[in-house]
Amino acid sequence: MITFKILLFSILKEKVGQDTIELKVASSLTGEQLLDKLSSDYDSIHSFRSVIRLAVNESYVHESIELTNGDEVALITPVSGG
Amino acid sequence: MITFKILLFSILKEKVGQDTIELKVASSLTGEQLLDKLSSDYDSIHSFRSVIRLAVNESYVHESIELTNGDEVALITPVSGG
Amino acid sequence: MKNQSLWWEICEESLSVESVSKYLFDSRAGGVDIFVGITREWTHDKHTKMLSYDCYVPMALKEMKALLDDAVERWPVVKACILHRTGLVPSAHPSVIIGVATPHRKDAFEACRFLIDQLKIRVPIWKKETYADGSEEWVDPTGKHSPPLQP
Amino acid sequence: MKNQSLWWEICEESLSVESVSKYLFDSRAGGVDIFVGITREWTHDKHTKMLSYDCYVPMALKEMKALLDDAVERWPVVKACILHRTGLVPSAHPSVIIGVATPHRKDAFEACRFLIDQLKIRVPIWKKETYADGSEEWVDPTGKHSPPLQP
Repeated sequence: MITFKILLFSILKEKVGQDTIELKVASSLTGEQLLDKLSSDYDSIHSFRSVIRLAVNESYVHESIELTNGDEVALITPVSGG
Repeated sequence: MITFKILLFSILKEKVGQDTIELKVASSLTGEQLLDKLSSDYDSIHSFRSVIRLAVNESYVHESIELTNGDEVALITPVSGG
Repeated sequence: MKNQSLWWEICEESLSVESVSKYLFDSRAGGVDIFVGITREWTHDKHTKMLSYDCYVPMALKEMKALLDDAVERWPVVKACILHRTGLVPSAHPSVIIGVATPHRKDAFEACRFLIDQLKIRVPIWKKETYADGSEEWVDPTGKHSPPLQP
Repeated sequence: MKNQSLWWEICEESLSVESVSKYLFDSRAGGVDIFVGITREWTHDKHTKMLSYDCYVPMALKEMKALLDDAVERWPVVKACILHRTGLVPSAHPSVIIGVATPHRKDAFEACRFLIDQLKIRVPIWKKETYADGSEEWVDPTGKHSPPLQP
């Protein structure tokens, strides 16, 4: 079993209604596969799928990344600080 | 008789040793003629002649200006504020 | 977080330009540029009452530090800082202060501009408008109005 | 001199970034850029102890106002200011503060840069270095290192 903590912010946190998703999967997967899975589970993630950047353990990563057990994954919709 | 007050600043004030020159001339003259006259009277003005900008009554002017009685003339060497 | 030449912080309280300038005024510098983002009340016909910010704090701090390190590599930075406020920011109050001190002014302007432009691309902070009529809206959540994003 | 949108002044006392930001923070603005020129202690191998400024005060004020008016014509300025100190300015202290508030940040940066660049060409203020060894020198009195001058 592999476990991830997925962090949501701003509009995703609001639409999904929670700031964290705990996910357990049977086997290792890539960032892209994770996003595909979340998109099929959550409509609101699906609708932002094309603009989400992935961060793993507090750094931006390509979706091709192989996720490992215990990773903290954040879904970063376009930022608007300042 | 035409009278001018000529203001000096920074290096010219230091070199000439005064901050004002009072000048009386018999007939009207241009800015250029005034600068020529001051250059021949004061070595230190002569040595800065080519970089002096003229201001009359607190505005930059071309040397071709016709000076009139009572004008306040300032000799502006390259500025260095900031 | 603050060291002798860099200061980066996410604050919940109001930001002080005074403390930023105190930090930046250094006898090795000749030019200091300070950018302050404040809550604008009007955008076209929309009347903003306040902004509120959501933030992925630990990553935002890492990204801010990375931006400061980038600036140090590109310009002769004597001191630089990025401070961002979270939570509610009322109209005309600062949400972000970025400051750079360099020996000559050109570099201070360029580095300061670089930092705020990059912050708006890379640092995981999100802004929500609360309008005078009570409605709320996340700013540009699909990035339509932003420069193209790369991971 | 100060009105609702422009503030220009030659001061003999120390300049306060705090009062400048208080003036500039306006709910019609979203971006504020503040440039501060401070006394740099080292220029190559020369050790500056302080700067002193000579100024043709009434004309400097007129020129500052003219620059601010130029900026207002070119950018959507909500508020702008130019404050310059005269007399002695010790190391790391501000000699000039220029600030611009505009709806969006790009304009604030551009207008602020314009104002300080133009100030250094047009405003009749002169800077003298006093070095640590007691010697004194007016800065670039022949304008060799300055951009070309036009009346």
